[in-house]
Amino acid sequence: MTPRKSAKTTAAPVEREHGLHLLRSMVRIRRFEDKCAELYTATKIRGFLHLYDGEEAVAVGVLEALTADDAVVATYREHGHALVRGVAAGAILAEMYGRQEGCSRGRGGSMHLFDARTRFYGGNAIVGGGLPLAVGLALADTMQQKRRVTCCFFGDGAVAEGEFHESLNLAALWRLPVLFVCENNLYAMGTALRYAQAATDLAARAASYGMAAAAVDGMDVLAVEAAAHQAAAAIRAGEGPQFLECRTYRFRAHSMYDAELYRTRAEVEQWKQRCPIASFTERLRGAGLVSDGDLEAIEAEVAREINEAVAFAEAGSLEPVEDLTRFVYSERRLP
Amino acid sequence: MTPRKSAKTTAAPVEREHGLHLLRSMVRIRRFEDKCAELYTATKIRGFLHLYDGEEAVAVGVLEALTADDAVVATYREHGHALVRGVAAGAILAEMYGRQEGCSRGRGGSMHLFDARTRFYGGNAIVGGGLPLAVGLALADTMQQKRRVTCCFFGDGAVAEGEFHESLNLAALWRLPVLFVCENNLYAMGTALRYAQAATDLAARAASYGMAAAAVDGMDVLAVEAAAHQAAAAIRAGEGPQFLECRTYRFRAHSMYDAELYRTRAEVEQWKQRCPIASFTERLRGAGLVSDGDLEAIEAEVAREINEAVAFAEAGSLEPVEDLTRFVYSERRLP
Amino acid sequence: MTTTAGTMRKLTYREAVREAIREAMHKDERVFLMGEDVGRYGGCFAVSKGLLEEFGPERIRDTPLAESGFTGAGIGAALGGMRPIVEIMTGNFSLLAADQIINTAAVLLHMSGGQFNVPVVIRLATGGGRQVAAQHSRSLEGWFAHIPGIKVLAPATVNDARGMLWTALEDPDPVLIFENSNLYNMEGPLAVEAGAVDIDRARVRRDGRDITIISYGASLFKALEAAEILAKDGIEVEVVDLRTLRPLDEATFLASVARTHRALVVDEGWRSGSLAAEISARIMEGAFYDLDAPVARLCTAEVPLPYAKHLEEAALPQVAGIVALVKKMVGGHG
Amino acid sequence: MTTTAGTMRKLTYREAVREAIREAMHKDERVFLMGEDVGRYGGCFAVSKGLLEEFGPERIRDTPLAESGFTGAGIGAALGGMRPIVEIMTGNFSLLAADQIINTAAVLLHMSGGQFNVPVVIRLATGGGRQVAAQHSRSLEGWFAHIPGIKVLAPATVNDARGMLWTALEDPDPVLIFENSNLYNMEGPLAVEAGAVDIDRARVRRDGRDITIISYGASLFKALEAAEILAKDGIEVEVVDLRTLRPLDEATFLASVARTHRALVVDEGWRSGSLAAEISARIMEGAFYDLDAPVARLCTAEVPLPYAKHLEEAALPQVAGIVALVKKMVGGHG
Ligand SMILES: Cc1ncc(C[n+]2csc(CCOP(=O)(O)OP(=O)(O)O)c2C)c(N)n1
Ligand SMILES: Cc1ncc(C[n+]2csc(CCOP(=O)(O)OP(=O)(O)O)c2C)c(N)n1
Ligand SMILES: [Mg+2]
Ligand SMILES: [Mg+2]
Repeated sequence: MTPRKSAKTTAAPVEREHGLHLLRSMVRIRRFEDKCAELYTATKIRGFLHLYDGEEAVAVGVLEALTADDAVVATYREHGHALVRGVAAGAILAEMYGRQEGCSRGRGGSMHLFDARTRFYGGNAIVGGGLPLAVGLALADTMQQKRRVTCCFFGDGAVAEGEFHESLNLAALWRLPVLFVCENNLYAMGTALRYAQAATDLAARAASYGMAAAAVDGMDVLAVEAAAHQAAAAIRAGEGPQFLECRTYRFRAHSMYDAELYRTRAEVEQWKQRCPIASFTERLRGAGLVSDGDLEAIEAEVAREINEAVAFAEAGSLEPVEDLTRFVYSERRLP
Repeated sequence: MTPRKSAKTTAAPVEREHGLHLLRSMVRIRRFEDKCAELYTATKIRGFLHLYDGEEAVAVGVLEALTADDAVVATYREHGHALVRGVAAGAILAEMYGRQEGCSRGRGGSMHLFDARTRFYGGNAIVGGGLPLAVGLALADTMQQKRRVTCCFFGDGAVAEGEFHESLNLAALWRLPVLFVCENNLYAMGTALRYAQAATDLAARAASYGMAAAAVDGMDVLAVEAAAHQAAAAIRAGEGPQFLECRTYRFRAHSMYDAELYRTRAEVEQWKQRCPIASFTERLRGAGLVSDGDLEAIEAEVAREINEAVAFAEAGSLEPVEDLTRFVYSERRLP
Repeated sequence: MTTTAGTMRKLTYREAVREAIREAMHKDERVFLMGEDVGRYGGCFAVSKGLLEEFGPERIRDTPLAESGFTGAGIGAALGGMRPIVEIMTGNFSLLAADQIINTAAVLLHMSGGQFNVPVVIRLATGGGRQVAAQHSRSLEGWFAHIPGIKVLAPATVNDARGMLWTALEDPDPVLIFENSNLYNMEGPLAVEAGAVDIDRARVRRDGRDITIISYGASLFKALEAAEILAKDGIEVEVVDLRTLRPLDEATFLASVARTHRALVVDEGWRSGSLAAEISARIMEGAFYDLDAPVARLCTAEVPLPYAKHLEEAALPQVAGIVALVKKMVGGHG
Repeated sequence: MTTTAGTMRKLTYREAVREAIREAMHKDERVFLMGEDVGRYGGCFAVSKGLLEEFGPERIRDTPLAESGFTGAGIGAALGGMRPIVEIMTGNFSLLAADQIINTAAVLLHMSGGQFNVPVVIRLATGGGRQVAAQHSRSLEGWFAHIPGIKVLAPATVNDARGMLWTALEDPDPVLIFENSNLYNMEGPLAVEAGAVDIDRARVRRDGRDITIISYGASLFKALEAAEILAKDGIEVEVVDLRTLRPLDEATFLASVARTHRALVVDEGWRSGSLAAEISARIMEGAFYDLDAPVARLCTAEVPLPYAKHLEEAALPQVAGIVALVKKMVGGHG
């Protein structure tokens, strides 16, 4: 099986409402991440913090293809995914504040956002660790004859892990409804893909397991969305797992500790020229679909959402210390 | 990179001496394994015992391509490899008797044959566990500018393990001198390859890592030998790791506990028609290269070797119980 | 399986586990068994023999050799509403799945602030004594018992082999069940009406007044055998079967030690960092002033298990060693 | 790094480890460093920063994310005549390499009847307290100390961070070095002439007569701080730094307990099955009749470490908790 090569960039115009929706989603992520960086510097957020700037088109485009019934498994760089999936910004921020109003009660922090309502299964900080989990969720769906998709995000770095291999084989062997989304931002911390993989065409590698695989421009939200829709449709049609490599770039450091010794400023600047938000804005503008007023409205709306989220987090409360050992084991029996 | 497909069966005649040598090697393995089975029934050998009947052409053909300086990493089904590599039959059998004259002092048993003199690094009973080790041995050679080959044997079952994936990628990425030999006997215990792998062309899978890979008829000792020579030559020429899939079959049960519920007698019988020893004998005979006298001489020689091995094992002694906790840590400092 | 008088019947530990699986699969369609060679091969210890024919390959699911992958898939399937029984052939291979067990199963409930519990059951064969050498002979149950978020069971009797599995399946959290492979052929009585059993409490398997032996799994029977022998010398040994290694039911063994004033822990783990150390420490903390002598441990010698029979036997706790140690302990400060 | 008077200079724990690596690489061309982001990134805790420039990418070798693969490759390279230092970013990720460490490195010498030793050094960051939550905060050093065939070191001081690595590299067997990540920024004195140190013995870091606190790694400094505070109340605490967790030097702490008659073990592992349990059990066995009171343990609460600062602090052993516990122990039965 050869990979479906770069699903071609849709030149066709997008509906205005949908265009605004996609743009708004990406802006929400960007502004949210900016706020997190600021709050980290202000020591309101602690621990590890991994931001998603530059990669917004991936989460936004892919999650468009899911329904409320589907499941999402993400990594430690998952604020954007949680936001777009429908977890309240306030609950996410409160989590990073360590408040019990946080989406994981303050026990998880930035890397471990969870939300049962939206079937958001974390927030996994073990590289590659989410993949077997996604396989299992999809297995459960198959065995229960539920036609749902489990969407699993992971980085280029995860591809080297044994768990990647075992998971892709299992999913392909059992034809499970998993949408594997590789966020290939060219680096795993400071290790460039060429130092990590003998064969750097990740979609081709995935195809070797006998599953349909495509690579797409991860800086183009419409291209990502189209490819994700196609893949999700194939899964729902019973064609088994699908693999989507989204070629993207992270604009910020790996985490707040990273001195970025491994790449040049020039390289980062070059990629910033391809900012998914700026380029999509231009495209919408070029097609006469958005006005400056629209953009201002989006920014204002997002700013309000984020301000409210900050207020929510600030107003949050701490879980009583007496409850320390809760949630190690369940407090009730199961049905 | 696409796999070099089935290196074609050599129809060219083999030199008489070499033909006899290959035949003798295969017969040594077959008779040795038969003796082990007998001794197991007689409860002289205990624990797990995995025999190699039917697969002799693989070990014999591949090991022809190695020099004394090269290294071998094998599995728990490794009597044949050890024998052909030059570990004394007596030392192997004494090992299974649990005698201190055994090649691992009786501490390893059938699954853990080791021999420093022939650079035989085990005898690993964790499926896939030997692959990272082989990568490391080859890395050491590369860093020390030693032009040696590390030859790593493993089964079709190991291909599903994460360690397979991590090892192949590392070897390809660092262009290490590893000869990966997959003994594809179609089953991992009772699990047929098609129930274990979504994509059952293992050489093709290996090629996806960016290394040269070939599949060869593992029942044809000359074909295996030719392919191994070619692969070893490529490694010595600095072309990086090579992968050889040897398509073979095991005539006996997986181990002495196996009720063989998962395959039919008919299937086994069919494969026995392709016995590597019988077919090679016929070929030599057809080319007028061996006589009945030669065959009798080989059998007599092998019988003598095995009888002596049994006598050696029987005469072996037990390590004193007081030494129980030796070899947990080294007894001397290093140079 | 042979039926004996009244409402008891005799069956092997292996049959008990198989019955427990069968029964669970009949009762609850969410239950399925997954692991290497559980189906077509009939199970590496023949535990699941016949189940493929009864339930089909969807629910008796052979997996590739991919311990992390299929264990993680079991965890995910549990999250997704199923009740998987994952079989890892032996505890030794669980080292390949340690990431999924410890980094995922054990922490999801906590990291999600209580939202996602993981009702997976993982069965593993354990123990030495079969001459299968270092890589196949470890007893890692005590080691896994260090990890918060999982429960660790070690059924010793046929009744527990049958009953604990069902209770484990009803547990909302990940449960590891270590089955000592030396027990599979052991026959024992089971009530025809036998049902689920608790997994919260240790049990006194024999009453005695002179010393308490605390053990579990296959070692339990060595302790009981030693107690028989010692009884002939007038030494009355109380034997406690831990049953559940995490969380530990310390109340039961502390109460026993308070009665006998002496304790010996017999544990197939290596001595340093063994579960036996934890038991000793708990007695130190909870029954120090009851003790007439220091708590002793009889564990596996600190060596990877050798293949040679005489060395392996010397490495593992044995009845004779228990007898000798108890005599010394009771005689020394009687 | 700043030079102070005489033959002492001050440097951080991080610098000490870096110097130890540099020195080893200069002394012995068989030594190399391998792990995720040790090179181009500069090391995830900046330990190896600058070494790539000095030694090049062959010897400061960035690896893909493949813990089992590259740890196994380190083991193989050691077999092949090299002296690899494998860096696993944190102990948590060693769960992905547990198979290679335990099923291979720990048993090869034994299974081969003494033929093949494995001189690999594996460095791992460990410890909680940095609000990085459950999957990044474990202290697994005590847990690994259960495994025969490996040695486990836990350097606490700058001097040990420098000296133990070199000794570990000279050791013929696999050595795991757990570096508590909270220590990397700690400054401490080092003799200009400082060389290798032993890895066989525990050390008394403070003399005292009333009670012995046994600890290691970052907790050692909490113990020492508590001892300072307690001294003001006239309680003289002896503090023992274990340094090497496997094999344990019990002679040193037993001798101390024989003098003080009381002991507290402070250990960042979870309590059940902790190294602290082993220490308690050893004291039970080796100094029972010296004890005036039961040995106590202060460990991490049995919960995956929470992100929220106040909960994480409550979960970990702290100075105030040590002080309170010692006061109770010494006061209670003085
Ligand atoms: C198993 C494991 N090894 C190492 C790490 C440390 N680590 C965290 S993120 C990361 C890089 C991952 O890169 P990639 O998968 O490409 O994701 P990205 O951060 O680029 O989104 C590493 C090495 C980890 N969290 N888990
Ligand atoms: C990691 C691991 N999982 C499971 C086993 C149990 N086991 C031993 S051999 C074997 C089958 C291996 O099949 P394959 O790799 O094809 O080798 P073959 O026996 O056919 O030569 C299994 C499952 C093991 N030894 N190691
Ligand atoms: Mg990346
Ligand atoms: Mg096979």
